[in-house]
Amino acid sequence: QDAPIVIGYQLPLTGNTAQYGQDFKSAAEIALEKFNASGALPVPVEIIYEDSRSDAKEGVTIARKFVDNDDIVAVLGDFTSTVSMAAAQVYKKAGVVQLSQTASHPDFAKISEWQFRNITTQDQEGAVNAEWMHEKGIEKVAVIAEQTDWGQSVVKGFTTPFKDMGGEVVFEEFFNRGLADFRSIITKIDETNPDAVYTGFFYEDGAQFLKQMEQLGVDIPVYSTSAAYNDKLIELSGEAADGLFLTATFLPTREDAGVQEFVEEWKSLHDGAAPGQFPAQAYDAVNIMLEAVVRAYPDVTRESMREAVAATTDFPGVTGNTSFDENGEPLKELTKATVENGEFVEVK
Amino acid sequence: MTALLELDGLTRHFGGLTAVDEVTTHVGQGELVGLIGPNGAGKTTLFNLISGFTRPSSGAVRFKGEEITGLPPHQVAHRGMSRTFQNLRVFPNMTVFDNISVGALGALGVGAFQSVIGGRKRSHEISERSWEMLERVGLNEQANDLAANLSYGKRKYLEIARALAMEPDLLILDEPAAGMNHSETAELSQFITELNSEGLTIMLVEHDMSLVMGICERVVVLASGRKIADDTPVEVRQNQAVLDAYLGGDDE
Amino acid sequence: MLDPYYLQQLTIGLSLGMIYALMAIGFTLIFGVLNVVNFAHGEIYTIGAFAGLLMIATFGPPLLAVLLVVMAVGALAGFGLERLAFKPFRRFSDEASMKSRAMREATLMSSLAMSIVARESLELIFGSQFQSVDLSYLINKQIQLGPVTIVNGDLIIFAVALVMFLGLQWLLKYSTIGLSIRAVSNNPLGARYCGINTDRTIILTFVIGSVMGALAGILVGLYYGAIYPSMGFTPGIKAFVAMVMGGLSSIPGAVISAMILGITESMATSVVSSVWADMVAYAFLLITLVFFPQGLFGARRERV
Amino acid sequence: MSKQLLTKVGMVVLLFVVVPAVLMAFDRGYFYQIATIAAVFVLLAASLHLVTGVAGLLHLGHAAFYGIGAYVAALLGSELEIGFTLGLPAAGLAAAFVAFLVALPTMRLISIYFAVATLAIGQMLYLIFLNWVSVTKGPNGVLLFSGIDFFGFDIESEIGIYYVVTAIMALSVVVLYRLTNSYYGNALRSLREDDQCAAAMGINVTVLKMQAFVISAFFAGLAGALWAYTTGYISPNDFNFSQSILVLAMVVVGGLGSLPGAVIGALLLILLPEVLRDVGDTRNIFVGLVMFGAILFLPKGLFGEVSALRFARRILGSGWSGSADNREVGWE
Amino acid sequence: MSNLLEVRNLSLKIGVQEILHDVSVSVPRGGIVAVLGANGVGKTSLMRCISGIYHATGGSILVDGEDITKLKSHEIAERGVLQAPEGRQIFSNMTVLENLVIGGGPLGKQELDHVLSLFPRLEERLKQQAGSMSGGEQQMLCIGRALMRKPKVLLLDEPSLGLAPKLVRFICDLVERIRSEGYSVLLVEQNVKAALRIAGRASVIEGGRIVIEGEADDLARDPRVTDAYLGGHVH
Ligand SMILES: Nc1ncnc2c1ncn2[C@@H]1O[C@H](COP(=O)(O)OP(=O)(O)OP(=O)(O)O)[C@@H](O)[C@H]1O
Ligand SMILES: Nc1ncnc2c1ncn2[C@@H]1O[C@H](COP(=O)(O)OP(=O)(O)OP(=O)(O)O)[C@@H](O)[C@H]1O
Ligand SMILES: CC(C)C[C@H](N)C(=O)O
Ligand SMILES: [Mg+2]
Ligand SMILES: [Mg+2]
Repeated sequence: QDAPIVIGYQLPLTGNTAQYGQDFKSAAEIALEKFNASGALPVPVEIIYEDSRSDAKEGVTIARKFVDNDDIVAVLGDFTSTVSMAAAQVYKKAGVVQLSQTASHPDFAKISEWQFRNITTQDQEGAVNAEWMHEKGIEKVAVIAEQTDWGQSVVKGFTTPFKDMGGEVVFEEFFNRGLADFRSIITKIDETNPDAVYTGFFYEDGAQFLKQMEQLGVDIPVYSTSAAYNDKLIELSGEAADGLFLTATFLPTREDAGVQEFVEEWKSLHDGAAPGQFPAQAYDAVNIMLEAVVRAYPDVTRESMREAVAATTDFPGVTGNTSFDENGEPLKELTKATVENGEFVEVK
Repeated sequence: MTALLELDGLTRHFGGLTAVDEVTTHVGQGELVGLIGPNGAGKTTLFNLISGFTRPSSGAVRFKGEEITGLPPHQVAHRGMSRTFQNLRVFPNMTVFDNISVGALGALGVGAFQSVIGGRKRSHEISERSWEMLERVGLNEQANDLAANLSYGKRKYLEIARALAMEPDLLILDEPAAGMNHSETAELSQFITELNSEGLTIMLVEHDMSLVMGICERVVVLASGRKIADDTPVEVRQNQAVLDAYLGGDDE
Repeated sequence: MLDPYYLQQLTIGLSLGMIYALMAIGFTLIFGVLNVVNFAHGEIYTIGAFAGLLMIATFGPPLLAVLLVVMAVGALAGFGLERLAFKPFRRFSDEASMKSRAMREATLMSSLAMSIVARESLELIFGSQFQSVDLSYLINKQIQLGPVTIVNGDLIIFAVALVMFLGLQWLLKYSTIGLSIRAVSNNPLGARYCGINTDRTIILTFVIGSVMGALAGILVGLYYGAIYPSMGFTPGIKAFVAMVMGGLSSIPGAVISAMILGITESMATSVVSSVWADMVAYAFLLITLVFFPQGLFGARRERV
Repeated sequence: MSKQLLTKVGMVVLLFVVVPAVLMAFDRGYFYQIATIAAVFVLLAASLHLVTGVAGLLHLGHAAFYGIGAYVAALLGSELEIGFTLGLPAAGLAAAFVAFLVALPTMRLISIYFAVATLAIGQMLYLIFLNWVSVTKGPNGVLLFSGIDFFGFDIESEIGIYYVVTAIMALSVVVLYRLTNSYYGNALRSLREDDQCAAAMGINVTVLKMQAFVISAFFAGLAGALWAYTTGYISPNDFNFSQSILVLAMVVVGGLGSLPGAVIGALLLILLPEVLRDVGDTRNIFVGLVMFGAILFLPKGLFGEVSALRFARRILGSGWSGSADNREVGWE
Repeated sequence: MSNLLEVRNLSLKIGVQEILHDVSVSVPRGGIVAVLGANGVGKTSLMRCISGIYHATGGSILVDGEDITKLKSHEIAERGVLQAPEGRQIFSNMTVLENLVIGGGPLGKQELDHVLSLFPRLEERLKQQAGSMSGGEQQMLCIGRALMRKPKVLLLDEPSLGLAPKLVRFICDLVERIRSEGYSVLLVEQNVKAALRIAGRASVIEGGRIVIEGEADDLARDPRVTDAYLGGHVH
């Protein structure tokens, strides 16, 4: 029996963002189990998970630890761009391929040839949303996003194409993630009388925002990104979520064998709840990595893994097809969705 | 005799209460002056006014001919005045020696820079002076004990030693003999006279008449914030106003 | 006549301030007694919210019953916290220790340690995400008051805060227990000489303060529909700031400061970007301290 | 005297010979990384020790000054290509300068009022790191591609970085040690004990507090620069309130008022989570418990000024049987 | 059972330091007993043991025949043993009135009037913050507070400290009056002359041990006492 091929996965398993990391781990386990059972390779693949707590200090330390472990041929993670980027310095120096399922910092993939990500860029999502609103005749938009690197790119990714189409951005602001009370901002947005609000938030902040919109009786259509795509958004905000528009790369309801297989497996592990955008993102990242392992086999080294990951084209994941451009950025297809009667439905 | 300290119409109100009321007096170079008066007469407040802990409502304080009214305590201290407190204030979690060294430091300058590079001469000077004071008050055996573990009386001496380490020109003592028995008080009287005979000007508040009447050259008496007498001990002892307000009947 | 926009922002600020005040009241009570920052108060608040959540999820009783259970849990948590994180440090009563900042900072750290343990445990058990609450329990039903919109939760929180505030004021000013609490806070050694059972007084203070903290937790949790393990962090900081701004041991001071903070935040949001709202609030705090170095209602420093 | 010298030599040998030798033997970048981060936090804790441990001022915003240093070093490096040799002192000075500015209105404050003022200052600086996007790049953080250039030498290797960071840390700690174990330290301690009384001794309380605050910020700034250069990427969250509390915890757990205590505290709180990594998701609970235990059993810290030894002697002396009557001073 | 307070063979160790050895003192009902000694000999420590602030490492303390050695300080206070301690320990940021009310515990108005009639200065200052009072005023407050509970045994640790001569005399009279009302007083005093005048019996402590013990009048004539504490001359 040959020794297993080992991949490192750094992710927040404790701390404030643990819910995301725990979901990633769960998705990765599903993917890995399926892969090892499929017999695609004569040797098993193993993933080592390390908890970074979304803390840069720990992130770099883990990176070193992974780099030191000669068995590890490639790395997945981290969750936040901040930690991913700090760790990236280590992987860059040591020459280990790093694929993050979520790091959305504009410079992340540019750090070196070793960095990849499979999350859509906001240039892509913003453009689709802008187009969508434009088609509906929306002219004045208020834009609001969390104050993170990702939020910054949400705003930029949307406003540039939207203005190019002749739209007007009447309000542009950021908020600190985890802000409990959006009422002041909502009142302020209402004051500018926009036709729609474009938002960059995760589902938790999203639920707060939508609930408080309703509470204040502010009735403006809300558009958002795939980051808000999670059943928990609806669970937390109830009827307030109805009428939310968003783009997504992953719809658990999509009639696709791969998607359904993942969704079923996930539901059986999570009391019947459907997976959101992020776990799907992680599921794909792991599968992309596994596919790369297959491609590189039997010569699985750090170098060959980088080539194999870079060679990913039209990988058919649950979040759509993924290819990497020369910078390690993914190119994806986006679907439009909305919330109707407490459910996400695709907009055709 | 030139006046080292001059108080001119010093007044302090607290709300409706006038704690110190138009007090004018002086302390000459090398003098040993006592300040007495009933409880709440304003003695401590007067000391606080002189040493900068309380701002006067009106009036002026002059020290060595210079007006120091309203200066903050550390600046007053720098000009050569040091004091002790009525309700004992030592640095409880520091050793006896370190307590005293703070006094020396205040006078010689704190010196962040010297403590890192060089500064040997200065630190030598500080430790010399601190040891000298320790020995003077006989605390050298307890030099390394925490001040908090000293008994009340020893802390009194520690406080005095710390004030002396500043090598002041004027020493202000607020009830130095409180909590001491007769023989200890006698010892203290001796110590204070000795200091005074070395040329140190001293002003003290005390309720122990054996001390005040025994060693002071002049006694100022306050009652309800006003100065009611300012004279030699012998005269003050016979002053009817003082007898009524303070001593009451025969004194022991 | 005020622009309805500003009126609405002011209302939001008031409601925000009320929420901070709700938490600050219990916090100030505990601080007042022990002169230590209780870093675990935020966790008491969280525990209260989670206790309520569990009640709702398993039994679905009327809101009042939920609140009563939460108060009981808060009392228990406060008792436990005192025994674990504070009591052990009271075995040192020699003068050096009593005056030593080290001792005070030791309890500051022991409460921090307890708060870490509590938060991490909650995270381990429930996960760090927002918990789903039965939406019918949320106290965010809209109420229109002329040009401004509020929710029923605002009224409930106002009522609870008012009752807590008046109750505590009465307790501290007129009851024997209140006098003992203040006496212990002022001079624990002196209190023992006066025959006050300091141990019991301290426990009682913790219990009362924690009941209030837990109650604040569930109310705010239901107000926002956001219950999660680190929910106590931000309100904890705000309560701390409000307490100090008010002058440490003054409960009216803390309440007024909490209101000021809330209003400053919402007003700032209407002028500058919301990311800077806290900046304005902190700047306001600093300015207050420059002019009132002992807080708005703080006791002056003792005379020398 | 000779014993002191021995300790000194011992420390140097430990830091620059033994630790690297051990690291070399394992040849693990991981250990270097931990050692380097530990060194940064030792410096950070030592700098806070000056203000909180010695001068007794509860400082709840120390991470912000650490952040200023990191930002200055990183921005100088990435934007102006000013390297480590100049960036390091610039980082320290910038932090000190900002500390000086904010100290002007706040140094009059005492006790918890001071603490809350520093909390506000820390939060304000954090908000600036996060939201002043045009200068700090806001949430995007700053990428610093250049390595350490130390007076013309380019230092790339792990061991090289370890040496540079440790050398700077050691030097700074020596300076801080001399500051606190001197008469200057006594002056600071007198502030902690009784500031009014210190004023009566001719000590300018406000200025002294300010000095301590500024000096401490200077070293925190150095630590920040070291952090920026060891990770190559910094972002606002590295300098938030939790980090301030972490550093404070280091100073207190190790023993308030003692520099070795602060050093040990920093090592403990950096190494412990790493050592406990195999425990799994519960590891932070253990960190909390260890912290609690350390405070409970050594209430004046591992190396507290008001010494742990005295405490130990007391326990042993009176036989800590746990019953109330055996405790000489009980609150029961 | 004539001794209201009885301290038997008390010893106290703090760390390695032996502060009290084998100290025995007894206060008869309606008697005044003085404890004398130089600074730092352990007088205050003895008082603290009686009030339950320190826990003795050996020996026992009885009040009215009941062993209180192991009781907590508030239980001791409930048994009528109250102290005006060294350092005063007043509640400095509460008002004078509040200080007295706390001292009164379950007792109320009547005692308050009694105490205020003893110290008119306090009556003038009922609303003043205790910490802002003068040293002597605080001392009055401290004694007044102890009296608020109608103590069976009153422990006074240097009550004359910081008081003007007129008031010292007043305190002496007060102590005698309290005794005449049937209370017992244990008095630590540096003003040896005054103490011996009012006390029935007295003990002298040196280095944590009782070295002389006897009738106050005898002690006042004992050269060991007069030399050491009265500056050699007898009154
Ligand atoms: N900060 C203050 N606020 C209010 N009243 C004050 C303050 N400081 C002093 N007083 C009052 O002023 C009067 C004078 O007090 P001071 O302490 O000067 O008296 P003293 O002569 O030193 O008395 P003693 O001999 O008892 O120490 C007292 O009645 C006191 O209550
Ligand atoms: N908590 C403590 N820790 C260590 N030593 C102590 C403690 N309490 C008292 N001592 C020591 O016990 C001895 C007796 O102190 P105590 O205060 O009882 O003396 P005293 O007779 O009351 O003196 P004074 O007349 O000065 O008040 C002193 O040497 C003191 O240093
Ligand atoms: C989409 C998000 C998961 C991106 C993440 N917020 C980040 O820091 O990059
Ligand atoms: Mg006085
Ligand atoms: Mg005594």
